Amino acid sequence: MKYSYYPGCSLERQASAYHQSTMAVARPLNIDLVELEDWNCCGAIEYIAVDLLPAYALISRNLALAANQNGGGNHQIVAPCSACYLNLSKADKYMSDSPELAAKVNTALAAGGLSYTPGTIRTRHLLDVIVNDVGLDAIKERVTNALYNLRVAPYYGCVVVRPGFDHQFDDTEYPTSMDKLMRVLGATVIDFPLKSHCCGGHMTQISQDVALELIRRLLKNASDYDADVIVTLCPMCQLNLDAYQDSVNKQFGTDYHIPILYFTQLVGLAFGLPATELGIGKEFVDARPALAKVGATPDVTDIPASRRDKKALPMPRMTREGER
Amino acid sequence: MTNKETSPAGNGKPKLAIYWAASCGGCEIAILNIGDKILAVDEAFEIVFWPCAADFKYEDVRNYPDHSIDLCLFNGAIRSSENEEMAHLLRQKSKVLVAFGSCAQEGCIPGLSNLTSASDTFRAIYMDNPSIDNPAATLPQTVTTVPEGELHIPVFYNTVRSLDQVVPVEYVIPGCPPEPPQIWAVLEAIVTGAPLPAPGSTVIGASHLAVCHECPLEKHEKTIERFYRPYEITPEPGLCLLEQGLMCMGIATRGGCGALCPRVGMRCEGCYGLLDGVEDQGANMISAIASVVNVGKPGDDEAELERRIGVAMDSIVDPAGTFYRFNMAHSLLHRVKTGNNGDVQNRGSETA
Amino acid sequence: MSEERVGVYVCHCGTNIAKTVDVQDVATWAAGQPHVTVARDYKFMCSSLGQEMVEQDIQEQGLTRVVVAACSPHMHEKTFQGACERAGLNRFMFEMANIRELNSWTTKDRESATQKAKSMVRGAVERVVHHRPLDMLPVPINPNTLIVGGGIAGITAALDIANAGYHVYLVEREPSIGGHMAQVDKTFPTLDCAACILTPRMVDVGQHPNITLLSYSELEQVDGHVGNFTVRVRKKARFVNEALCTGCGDCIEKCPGKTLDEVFEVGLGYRKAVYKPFPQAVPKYPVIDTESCIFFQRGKCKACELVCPTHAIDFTQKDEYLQLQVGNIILATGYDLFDARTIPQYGYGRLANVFTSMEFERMVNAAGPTDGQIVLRDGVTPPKSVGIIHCVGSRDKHYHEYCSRVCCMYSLKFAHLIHERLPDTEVYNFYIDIRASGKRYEEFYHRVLEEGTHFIRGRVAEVTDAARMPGEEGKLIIQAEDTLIGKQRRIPVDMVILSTGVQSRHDSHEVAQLFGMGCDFNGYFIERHPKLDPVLTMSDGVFIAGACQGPMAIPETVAQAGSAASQVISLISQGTLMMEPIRARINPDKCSGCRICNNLCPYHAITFHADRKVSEVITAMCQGCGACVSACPSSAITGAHFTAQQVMSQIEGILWDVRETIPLMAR
Amino acid sequence: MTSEPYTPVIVGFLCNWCSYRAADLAGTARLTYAPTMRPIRVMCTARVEPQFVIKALREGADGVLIAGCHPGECHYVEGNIKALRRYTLLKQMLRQFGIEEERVQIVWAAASESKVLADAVDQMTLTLQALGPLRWRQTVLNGHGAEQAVRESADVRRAALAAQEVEGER
Repeated sequence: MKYSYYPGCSLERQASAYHQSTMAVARPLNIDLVELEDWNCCGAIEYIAVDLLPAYALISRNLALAANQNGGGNHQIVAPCSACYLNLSKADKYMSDSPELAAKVNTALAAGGLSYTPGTIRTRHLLDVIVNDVGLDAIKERVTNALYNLRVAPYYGCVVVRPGFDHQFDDTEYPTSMDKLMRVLGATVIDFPLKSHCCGGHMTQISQDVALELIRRLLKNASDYDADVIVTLCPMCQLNLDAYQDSVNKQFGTDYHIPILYFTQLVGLAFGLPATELGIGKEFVDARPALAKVGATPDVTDIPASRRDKKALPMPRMTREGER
Repeated sequence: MTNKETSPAGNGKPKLAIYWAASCGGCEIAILNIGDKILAVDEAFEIVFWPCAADFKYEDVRNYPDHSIDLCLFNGAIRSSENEEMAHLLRQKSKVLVAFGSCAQEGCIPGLSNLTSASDTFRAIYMDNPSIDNPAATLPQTVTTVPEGELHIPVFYNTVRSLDQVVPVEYVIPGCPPEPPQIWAVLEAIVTGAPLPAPGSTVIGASHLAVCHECPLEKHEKTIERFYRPYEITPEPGLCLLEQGLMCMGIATRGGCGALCPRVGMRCEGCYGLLDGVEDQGANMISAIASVVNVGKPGDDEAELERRIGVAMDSIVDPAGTFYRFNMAHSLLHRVKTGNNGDVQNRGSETA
Repeated sequence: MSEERVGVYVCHCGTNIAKTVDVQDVATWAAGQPHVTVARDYKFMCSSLGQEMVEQDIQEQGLTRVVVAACSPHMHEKTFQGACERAGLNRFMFEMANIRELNSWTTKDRESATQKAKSMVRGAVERVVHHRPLDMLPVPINPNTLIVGGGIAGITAALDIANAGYHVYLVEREPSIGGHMAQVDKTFPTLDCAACILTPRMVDVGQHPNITLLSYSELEQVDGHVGNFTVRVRKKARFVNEALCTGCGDCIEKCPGKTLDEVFEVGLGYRKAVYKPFPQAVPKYPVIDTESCIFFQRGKCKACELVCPTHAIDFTQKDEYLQLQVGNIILATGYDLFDARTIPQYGYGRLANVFTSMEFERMVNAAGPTDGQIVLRDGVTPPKSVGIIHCVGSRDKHYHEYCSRVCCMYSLKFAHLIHERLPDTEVYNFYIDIRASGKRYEEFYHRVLEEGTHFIRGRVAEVTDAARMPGEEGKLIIQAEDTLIGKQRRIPVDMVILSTGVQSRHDSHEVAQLFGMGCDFNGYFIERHPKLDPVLTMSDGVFIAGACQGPMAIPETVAQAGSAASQVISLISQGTLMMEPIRARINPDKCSGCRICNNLCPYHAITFHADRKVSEVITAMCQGCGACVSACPSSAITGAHFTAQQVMSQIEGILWDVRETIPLMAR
Repeated sequence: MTSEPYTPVIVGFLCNWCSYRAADLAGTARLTYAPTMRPIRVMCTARVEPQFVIKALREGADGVLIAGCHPGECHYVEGNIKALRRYTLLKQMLRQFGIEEERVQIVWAAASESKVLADAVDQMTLTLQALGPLRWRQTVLNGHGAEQAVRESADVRRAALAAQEVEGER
């Protein structure tokens, strides 16, 4: 499977661990990620707030490049960063809906000798590609080092499942793709209630108190559920939860030490890849104590009895996976 | 069959004329294909005009008294001023004028040129043709001045018409070409004086039911997902070709041929033309075919529905050329709309 | 020129038409058109004077066809058909040109409107000369009726028809009749005990000599047409011989197989492998569920057979197929409840103390799994606070855009019942609007308000157990925007009740297909007219009652069932039915047997005669849509009153001014 | 074709159950729309034979509008879907006859959607005004007589020679 790969600015810098681990797992997963030549910043969140047209032109340049460079590929571009994924999808969608916008953007692109027909390139998030294109069965076959007993809080953040338009790959309010992926790796997945809540985003720069409160809620909830690790798929989420954990502890007098890892890092570990190849060790909150559990045999003592109490009312049966 | 005294040769036999206008000559061969019986025809009729087989001139016909020809079998469409002139002349001279074969009946293959214009046709024949070297761009001219005076050749019309669009005809014998046994049946009826149906573009020598009625292939309820061109599949023997996705025109085509084509696994192309009570063979085909293309359900999203139906219908290549292969000149629309310069407008990809 | 004598009548409709259309000009012009013998304009054609004018002209001028240019045929076609008939002219020798709704009311351009009126009149004239006299079709009515669905709608309709003296077959999918109403505890706003008012009627059905009750049975096939349907019913094997069973219940008591009851108790309680859904079930015979029966699963047990005093247990019983002949059918198939798992952020199935409204309904029911105790999932703790979330799955473009109409009222009922049983418990209702529009509904709302229920107006974002503040620990937190104060609120509660909406039956499309009817986008059966014919469908002889037509509460359901019953009784008492003759007919002399038309009929009215190699339309089943008529490649099918000749002539007529009438001399 | 303004003529086939009622409602609600549509009532769009559409175009209509119930809401279950299938194939064929796509349209208008129907008529009227008249008999069947064919063949020759000259100059 060959895709255009759009790493985005974060993966060049603070999220290099994400890039490193993505590349490391791509090989065993048989995903051929061809980095887009001469890509530029997606404009992140700010630029769209300043002026829409330049923002869309900036984003669409990448789509135009992808359309040119995707020979032999499947006309899909993969972004591991949630913001990049949202921006690329959004620009394409809005241009499809508004020929007027598409014409204006194309006027701008023409200055660089480029053009883009909306709908040509489909933007995919890395998680979507791994879970739905590679498939859980294929992943399961590759697991050599199951993550038994590791309690994982799957954290999606607010952006990745909320473009809310075409090709949406998971439920907007209660996504489960990463839950399923982690379960396949052998991890114990907690039903993380705040899985699609906000990490504070750039509020750390604008109004730190607001951001720290949002981060605190996430850490507290994960801690309430005894999570060993929060696993994420977004550089911004990782940064906020990881780098500001110390500030949260100071501000609220708490003592959280929950490592924040990228899902690709855990996939890599389960595949038996060495931690260094996966960029583990670059995080602020040390992941080593939590990861010490990896490689253990499954703990069977904790399986609940079929009925705890004779008087208790039965829980509703959930639809099996695959249904609805 | 009276007026013997005014007939050209006056030997007492009814007079027979056979003429070809815009046609391929297949109809003449079909007449000869009645075999030994051709001698009976010669026995029964006096042939007074048959350019293909006997040496008569137009001038001879002009000199015959009006209504002196008892039976005229006219094959070929009206493509040029010469065809039209002969149609009027033979009408004037004949008691019974028969549109013989598909070209005279409904335009047939020459009629397909109604999907283009005379100028495009000229361009294709005399200029844009790999086997043509015509640096002076010489085209047929209706009038050419030479020292001896003016030379005239017939005008090539923009639109092909059927015979009955030019002059009234008594009877029509359909087919491309008509099947020899039926030609004989008609001639025999005329020779023996058997009663013929009331004249007025009346079809004789064919069935009043569609080809399906004569077709031995097994038929079921029809649900078709897509269509195939004949080279794409080998049809299952014994089963209705249409059900297998071959665009068999038998459902909307007059029978009488004995379903010769479907019997051997070849789809009916529609040469016997439309049935009584049908105004437009192609329109009926569209309606019937589209009805059984089993794509799209009431629950589908509207845009998706349109898309899926569009895809299914796209597997029908060249609908106009398929559904009007023989009937174009007799169809309701009759011809393509062309721009002021004679160019065909808005054709879409399939004819480009 | 034809010998037809057409009378054209142009109506002024007061000034409704005359203001925009020069009616006198139209009439004068019409008089000079082909076929037209007389043309007049008149103030009100539909008045008795106008009608008499038509009748008089038919008789005195020998008119053979009539065209009235006036309003919509949906308004007055029948009126003028009547006038023609009174004057001795077949009612189908008439055509209407709708120059009011489709012309004068849609433009102010007098010149164009007049031209358009002329076109429409000319089209009608050209058409009407090709009309043929048609006779209404008499169809005899079989007096037996089939009712599908044994909820309150089916029960009501069955009793009404049976009491009128006609026989009813009542088919119910579940082992007992009663439907959703049997599951409910109290009914709003009167707080009548549902079982108290329903069970006597169920008993009546079970005992009525005119009702054949076929419970635990499903419809397999429907053939035929109004007056004469043949229905195939599969009576599923009960493994209990109804002739021998006394309904004593010994078998149920002794059965060791216990399983979750996901139907009647909606998963909140258990039942045995041999069971009755509830004690008052009608019929009283139990059913063995093979999936949970130890004998069927493991090959030994037969405890029930051992204890049965009348030897009614029969493990060898097979499904039975019955063929019923009926004249009319009432569909009362009811509704499904919205599946609360569809909205994961509300936590149903994930968070123990989130309940659906039907679970709560069973819980408060004294005959339910908790004997009427309101408790948390642990089965013992009464909640100190309860949040009731309205519009779950309703009024939401992600799920159902429509209002389910019953949730507001049952949610108010829940609030009341909680106050009644647990006076110290706080109740919060999260609503969008309170829709209390029925009789005494608003008063009930006020009563609940006064009882101290908190009402928070706003859609709930999520239900979570993620505590943010100390007071939230161990609770379910309902996060919602309170739109009245414009603030986000987090309300910690012990128990959440999701007021799930109503949706169409999961198999409603297949059922509709079976009867040749349509379903709307939401899967509800389409009524013939939403206002004037709410219980009729496009299939003659098939009626609908209750929530299969759309969400509705018990009183409306009962009213609809009564209405459907009276429609059926009225048809039966007529004995025969006169049907519009707009039907298709295949001319066997032109049919080539190509079979193109065979599966086009949505009513399966076309049969193929393999011996003669021709297809035939069963006239009584045909509804006259014309799909087959259009499709016939041989033009062997005629659609009465909509023949190709009639429509083609009308096309020529309405295009009279843009047609070139010179003979075609194409070159 | 012609630049002078003209009033298009549209033949409208309206199904009895949805679109005819929508048209009735448009009148009752006094919605104003172009008086260009001449209506023909059919029981269902499935009764609209392709030959009706072709007939209307041949007899002088500039456009044909087929209006029916929304897919899934047909009173005869799926008559409108049959109509859509026929319409789709018909349009493919009409394109080959040089008839612009916009001249034959299908619209779904439920009994309550009077505005949808009125808008469709207005929109189609504007489109047809831009396209110019069709008037098949005058412009197509009688428009290219023998003399014109002769003139056109001369045009072809002139154009070919001119092209050769251009070629020669290079």
